[in-house]
Amino acid sequence: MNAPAASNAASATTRRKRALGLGVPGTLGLLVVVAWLLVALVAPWWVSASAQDIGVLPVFAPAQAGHWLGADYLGRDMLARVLLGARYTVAVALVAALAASAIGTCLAMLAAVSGGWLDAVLSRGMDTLISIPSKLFALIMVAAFGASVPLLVLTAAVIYVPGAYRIARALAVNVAALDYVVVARTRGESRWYLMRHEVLPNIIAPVTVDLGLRFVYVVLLLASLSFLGLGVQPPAADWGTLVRENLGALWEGGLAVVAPALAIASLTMAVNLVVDALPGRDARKAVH
Amino acid sequence: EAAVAARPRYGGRVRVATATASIADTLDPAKLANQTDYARSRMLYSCLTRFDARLTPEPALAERYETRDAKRWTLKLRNGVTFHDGRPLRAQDVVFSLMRHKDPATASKAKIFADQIDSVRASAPGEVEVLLHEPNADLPAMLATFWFAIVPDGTRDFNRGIGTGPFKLKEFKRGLRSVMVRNPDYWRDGRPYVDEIEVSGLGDEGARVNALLSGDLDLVAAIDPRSVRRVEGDPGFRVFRQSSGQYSNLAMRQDIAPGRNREFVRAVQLLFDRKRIVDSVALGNAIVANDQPIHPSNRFWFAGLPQRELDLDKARYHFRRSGLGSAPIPVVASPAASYTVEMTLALQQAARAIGMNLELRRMPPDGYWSNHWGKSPVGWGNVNPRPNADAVLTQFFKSDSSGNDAHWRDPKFDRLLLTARSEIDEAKRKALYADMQVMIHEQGGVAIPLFISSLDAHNARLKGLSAIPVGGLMGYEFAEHVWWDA
Amino acid sequence: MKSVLRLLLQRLGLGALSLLLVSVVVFTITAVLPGDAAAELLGQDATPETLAALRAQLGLDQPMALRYLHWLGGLLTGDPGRSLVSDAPVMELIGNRLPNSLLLAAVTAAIGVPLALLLGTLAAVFRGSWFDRLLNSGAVALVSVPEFLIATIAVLVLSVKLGWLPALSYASDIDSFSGAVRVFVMPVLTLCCVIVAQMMRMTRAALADQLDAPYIEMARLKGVPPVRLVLGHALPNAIGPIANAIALSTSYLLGGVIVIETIFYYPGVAKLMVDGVSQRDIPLVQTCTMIFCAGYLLLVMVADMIGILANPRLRHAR
Amino acid sequence: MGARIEVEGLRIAAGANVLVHDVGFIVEPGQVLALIGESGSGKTTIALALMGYARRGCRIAGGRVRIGDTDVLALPESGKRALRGRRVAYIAQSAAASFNPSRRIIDQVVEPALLHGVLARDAAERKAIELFRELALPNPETIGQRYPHEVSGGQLQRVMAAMALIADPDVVIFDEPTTALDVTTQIEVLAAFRRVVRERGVSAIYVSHDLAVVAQMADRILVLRHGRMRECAGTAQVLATPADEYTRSLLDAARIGERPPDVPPPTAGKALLEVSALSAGYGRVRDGKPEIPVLADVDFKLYRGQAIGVIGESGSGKSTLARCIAGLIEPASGEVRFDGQTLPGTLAKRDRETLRRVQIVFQHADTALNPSHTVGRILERPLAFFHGMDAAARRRRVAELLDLVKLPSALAERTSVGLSGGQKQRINLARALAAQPDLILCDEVTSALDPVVAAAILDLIAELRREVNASYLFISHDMHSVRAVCDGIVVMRHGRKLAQIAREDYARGPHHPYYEQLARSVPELRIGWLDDVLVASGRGTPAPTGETAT
Ligand SMILES: Nc1ncnc2c1ncn2[C@@H]1O[C@H](COP(=O)(O)OP(=O)(O)OP(=O)(O)O)[C@@H](O)[C@H]1O
Ligand SMILES: Nc1ncnc2c1ncn2[C@@H]1O[C@H](COP(=O)(O)OP(=O)(O)OP(=O)(O)O)[C@@H](O)[C@H]1O
Ligand SMILES: [Mg+2]
Ligand SMILES: [Mg+2]
Repeated sequence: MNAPAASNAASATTRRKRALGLGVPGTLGLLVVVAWLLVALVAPWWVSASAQDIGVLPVFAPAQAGHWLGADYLGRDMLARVLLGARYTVAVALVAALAASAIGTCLAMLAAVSGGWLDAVLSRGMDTLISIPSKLFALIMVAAFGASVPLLVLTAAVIYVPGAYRIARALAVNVAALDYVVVARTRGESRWYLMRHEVLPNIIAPVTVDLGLRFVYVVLLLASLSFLGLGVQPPAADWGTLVRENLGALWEGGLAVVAPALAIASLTMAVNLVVDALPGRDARKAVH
Repeated sequence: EAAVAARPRYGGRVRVATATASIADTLDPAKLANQTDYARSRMLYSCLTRFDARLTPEPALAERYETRDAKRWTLKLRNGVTFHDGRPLRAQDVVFSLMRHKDPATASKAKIFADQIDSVRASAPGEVEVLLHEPNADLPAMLATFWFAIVPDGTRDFNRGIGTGPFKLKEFKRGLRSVMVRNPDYWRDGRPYVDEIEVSGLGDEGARVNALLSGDLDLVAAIDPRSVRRVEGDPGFRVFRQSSGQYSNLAMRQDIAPGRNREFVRAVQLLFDRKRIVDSVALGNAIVANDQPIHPSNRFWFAGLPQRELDLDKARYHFRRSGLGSAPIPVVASPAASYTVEMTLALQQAARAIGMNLELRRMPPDGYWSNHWGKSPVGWGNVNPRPNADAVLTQFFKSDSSGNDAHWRDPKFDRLLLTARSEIDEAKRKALYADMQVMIHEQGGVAIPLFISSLDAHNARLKGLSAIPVGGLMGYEFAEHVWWDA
Repeated sequence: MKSVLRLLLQRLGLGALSLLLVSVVVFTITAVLPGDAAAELLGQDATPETLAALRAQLGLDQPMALRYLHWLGGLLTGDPGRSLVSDAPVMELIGNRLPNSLLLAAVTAAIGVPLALLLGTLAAVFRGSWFDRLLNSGAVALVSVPEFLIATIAVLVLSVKLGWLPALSYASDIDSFSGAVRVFVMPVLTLCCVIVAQMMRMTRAALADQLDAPYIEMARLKGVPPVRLVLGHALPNAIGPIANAIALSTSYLLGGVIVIETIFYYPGVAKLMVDGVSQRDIPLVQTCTMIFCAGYLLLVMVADMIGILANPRLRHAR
Repeated sequence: MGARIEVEGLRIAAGANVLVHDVGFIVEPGQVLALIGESGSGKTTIALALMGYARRGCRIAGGRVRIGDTDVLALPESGKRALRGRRVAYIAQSAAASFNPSRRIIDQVVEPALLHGVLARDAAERKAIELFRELALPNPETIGQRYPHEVSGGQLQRVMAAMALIADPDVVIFDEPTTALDVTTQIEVLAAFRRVVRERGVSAIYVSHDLAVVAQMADRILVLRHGRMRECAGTAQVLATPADEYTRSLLDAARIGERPPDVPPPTAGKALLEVSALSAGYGRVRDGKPEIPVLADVDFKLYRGQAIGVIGESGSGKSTLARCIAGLIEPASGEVRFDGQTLPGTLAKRDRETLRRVQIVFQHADTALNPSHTVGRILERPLAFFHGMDAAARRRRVAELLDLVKLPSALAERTSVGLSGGQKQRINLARALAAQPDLILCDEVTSALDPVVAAAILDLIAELRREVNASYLFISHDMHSVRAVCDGIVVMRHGRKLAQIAREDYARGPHHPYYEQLARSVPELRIGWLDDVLVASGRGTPAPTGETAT
């Protein structure tokens, strides 16, 4: 076999791998995420408004025909609650986590690539932001703008930007000092190019891992934010809130608390499986 | 059995958890703000009078009290009472303790009541004379409330908790816990029974119940109805239930839309499925109320008022007449006011059936009272049990009261209130209070769906608890009544 | 070394600036939030007259800037003033609880950080294996359970059902070693569940990235055994992001443990501050925030320094 | 003592392609086998296989490797670890990529000795310093305290050699160990290597493109092409009577000697590049002086279409000079003028056109390539950036560029990670060419190339000068290539320009003594040359024990 033919074959296999994408665990994760997204999308049309009427079942009723997840602390159908809750958890948390990671990572790369005063200003700004107690921040957001879902997304995102920034910056400064970035600089490339094409591909693996975790945090944060009156208004409830408000079911068999907790776990694990399996992961290697 | 139970045993230590604790915890009677404060004040201080199980005032530090016109009162102080620091109780202490509430600088929570007082003076050794601006037959009841606890004359630093109460302060950590030890010189013979009481403020209901069940606590306040089955499922523990005058009310402001519209108010009142709410929200730990604030156990309760029930047809009729369309009407509720979020959900559900579009706005518990209560056009409030009809009516329905969250102004009501207050004839008073209850029921702009029972849980061996319905934990007075069974 | 010292001083200066910035922001937020300490104190019983009197008493009638400067001046001289809602000095309120918070954070960090590093390192070394998968999904599963649920389950099982541990972790019970162990087990367990995942996953990711580098290949060709390969060679190059993840997680242990403090009745500062926010007790909130912020800045500064020390190119760069 | 190396039917594959086909050879203790052959032919791959190691994506598909009595491929991981660094030591081709960037040099050098329990820490450090001295490193006592990025390419390469030799291995694999060394230093280093082989009876594999060096070092030569053995015989035989046609072409290419000057020297006029009184260095600048001064008072001129060679001692500041001109290091004093304009000291102040017109090819080929980009993407970027080409045009041009540097166009789809040393080097050059610059700063662009490919690259350079009037600053250690392509030579030492020699004077002389010394030190393609040089310099014949180089 001569060399060119050989490398052709090699690239063909990498292409095939890329098309397949994620491997078994990743695909599984993707399926779960897509399934929940679908639920989030169709649930409001599918589940009737009266499905969550209170007092329909005994409080914390066990699973039964027609009410497969039993009842919650007000005797509402738990299945309907979980399905309707998907919308807030999946959409809000996903968007907020993505936004937090995207903004944090972009700013981090900007800081790493620019260095100097911009780095200092951004870093100190982020330190300030992260030091504001999140409760205080949430309260001022409600007070200033009232409660709405977009605001909820914004708040959750802003709360997690500094964390994402810190991690990404720590990764990016190491890469930004490498020779191949210097080469791009000698070409006079814009900062955007340096960030997007030279730095990002070489930090993306840890950054996405961070994204996966940040998603988990946002899901959990939503519960406490909605307790503070931000965003989702009852009867609508995100999964974290479902867990919180049904905590009393824990000793009675606990379906009402276990079901939303499992829903959260299934989604977050699925997201992390996808994140771990993102293509190109093993082909990218940082070289010093 | 009753004979055995009636003979309390001495000794032991009781660990109690109340539901609130914050750095605002205070021992200053003028500032008491929450259950934990109340409970502590009942241990450390005594008032001139006290409540019995039916909220009738009876003598305490004041041995006797008399009046002819309900305006000028003479109170004879009990002899031989000493403060925790050994000083004897004198008339001057009473003058100081009552008059300080009138000074705005004290920022007393009881100022609105204290303002009825014109002057207090030591008329003779061991005797004080209270002169009111207007007659008030309920003065003894007022003096039994927490804020009018008696402290030594001139006290500035309240952190030592010097009073004449059944317990002395041993440790006080704001927001965490306090420890009290038995006061051997307590003026009530033979009391208290236990040697030491430790009060903690534990905000998390689940944590309170768990700590009780694991044996780390002996008595916990304010448990959730959903925990009742759990506590009662264990033979070692009991639930202590008191039906009291606590209620949450939906205030529909009378001065602005949509509450200005009588038809709307009536429609809303007819939309409450009260029995169902009692069952599914309070799990039976409440009684149905009738859109007026007087609890059935009160001697002035008007039994003749027909009970308002869920009536969708009538509600639809009134809602149509109100002319309000399907535009969303925000209803402000908060975890700060018990059951209000849940009750709004129930209301919302019923409203849907008549095409009324209620939109729940859940607000954060903190800042609720100052930011939302009484400010939103339609919003919930919550009223703790008051010792007498006059108190609750004055504070929450009188035209000029800042607690009048429905902003309902009716000069006739105000007149009735004053007349009733000064009326000494019990029957006449009763009639006056009945009129007022009808007025509120018909025009008050509030919906009061239910009276909430207080639920405390305790170790089965802890005895001596019985109802004093001004609040949970025996009107917060449990400390001098409880004792350990063998 | 000199340049490192200069960097350090520079960072300390900037840190002080950040603190100042944070204090202004927090003050402004707390001050413009609807409701003030007087209104919160009086609650339902407020009348305009008592409100005004209380405001005057608390100094809330003074202009905002003046109050801020007053507080700042006090802070600089070591006295952040008195709490508005309780008449105790802020220092006393905090002083009672800060040691507890620090102790809990220290114990948790002492257990959680090494555990996370160990697990993350193992996962990186055996990456792609079943062990790695198990560890990863385990960590994610654990972290996705809300901490109040973990805490409650722990109490239900360990205290209520088995009776092994006290349900409440009141810190003054720590008089003996065994007593301390009993008090700390559940809070530390719960907190570890919360913080280990982030550190572990970041450790794994950062290490895995490095383990593909050519210098690791060379180290292998020197016969470096796996453990040393990871600890001695890959770790120094991955330590920047890992240290940052650790700093973020540990800083959470100071101010973010409100759930733990409420459920286990642990007397720390997190609850103090949350109460302060609810009560609009500006001096208290401010001072707590300053403490958390200083702690956070210290941690991230250490993390950054570690990053810089570990990467010689950054030391002289720019 | 040395160990016998026995390789049989070695096959190494990457996925479906076979990189090395049935290679077999034997090296007796004390013998040196040279691996020569085309760049990318599998030399490094074989060398690694001797330690039972295959790079990621590759696997040893068959065959046997024995070192002494040990069957290397059959060893468990722990056995391989015990072998590596202790019995078999490896000097990697890319020193830059092989050092841990975050650890001090000394720690990395003594590590094999400590790891295998050969020496205690301080003994190991003493030995390391000894080796540094032997390998002619400057400041042997303190250089170990630096970090890898703080030393020059050639210095790092020697440090790597010290690291390999520290544990007294039985077998040493030299993978291009002197490519970054100037010829005088190379002599010291080769002498040191030779001593190790002769005195300790070490068996060695010596991978190199420099046939003249191979002639000095090797007992036998194995010629590789496309992963197959073309020929394996004694050195004398291969050099004198090569059996294989490819071997002959290699030898022919290596004997370019004096290439005829293919470009008429450009006429004088306005200089394209004018460096005057340039001083620069590393670290903070204080009072116009950097903390670590490197360059002092360098000046020279370069006219359009000209190529100026820069030669000089390893560590003398050649790369620093190039970096200064490229705008990566701000000069402490002095001036760089380009096309009549003063070049600003930092990149940020230079305009895009200037940046395009001056391109630098980094000495360390592998760290200069982004590991997550494909070769195609790397080469397309300057095309899009400077010339705004559309995708199709770019793809066509990339194929042309790869062809120019003698690489198969299929490489465009691979990332730089799996490429051989020489392949990476050529991609760096191709990237610079893509910008169509007026001036290319070539920092060792042929050091990793076999003579045939190197000749092709030199032809390419000449052609571009002819056709587009490109100019070059040509930094190299290879005197032959410098003399072949350059119109003038700048000789540097200790950061100063010692002399500048014009093309017409190459043959004339005598020049600066250091230049003469360099010229004398260029290895000749004959066996025994090194011995002669050593004897001439009074360092005697091989084998006297206990002697150290000075
Ligand atoms: N992981 C891989 N996948 C595919 N091909 C690879 C991989 N690693 C190396 N190769 C190819 O194997 C061939 C041999 O590489 P090797 O590094 O052994 O060459 P070399 O003879 O040392 O060349 P040079 O003299 O340029 O260093 C090259 O063509 C290279 O592209
Ligand atoms: N970042 C740095 N910090 C400090 N000193 C450095 C740094 N880079 C290089 N040096 C030192 O500067 C001197 C010149 O280095 P330079 O890389 O220019 O040498 P060179 O002539 O290119 O050598 P070689 O031929 O070995 O590549 C060397 O002594 C080197 O040790
Ligand atoms: Mg090679
Ligand atoms: Mg160099």
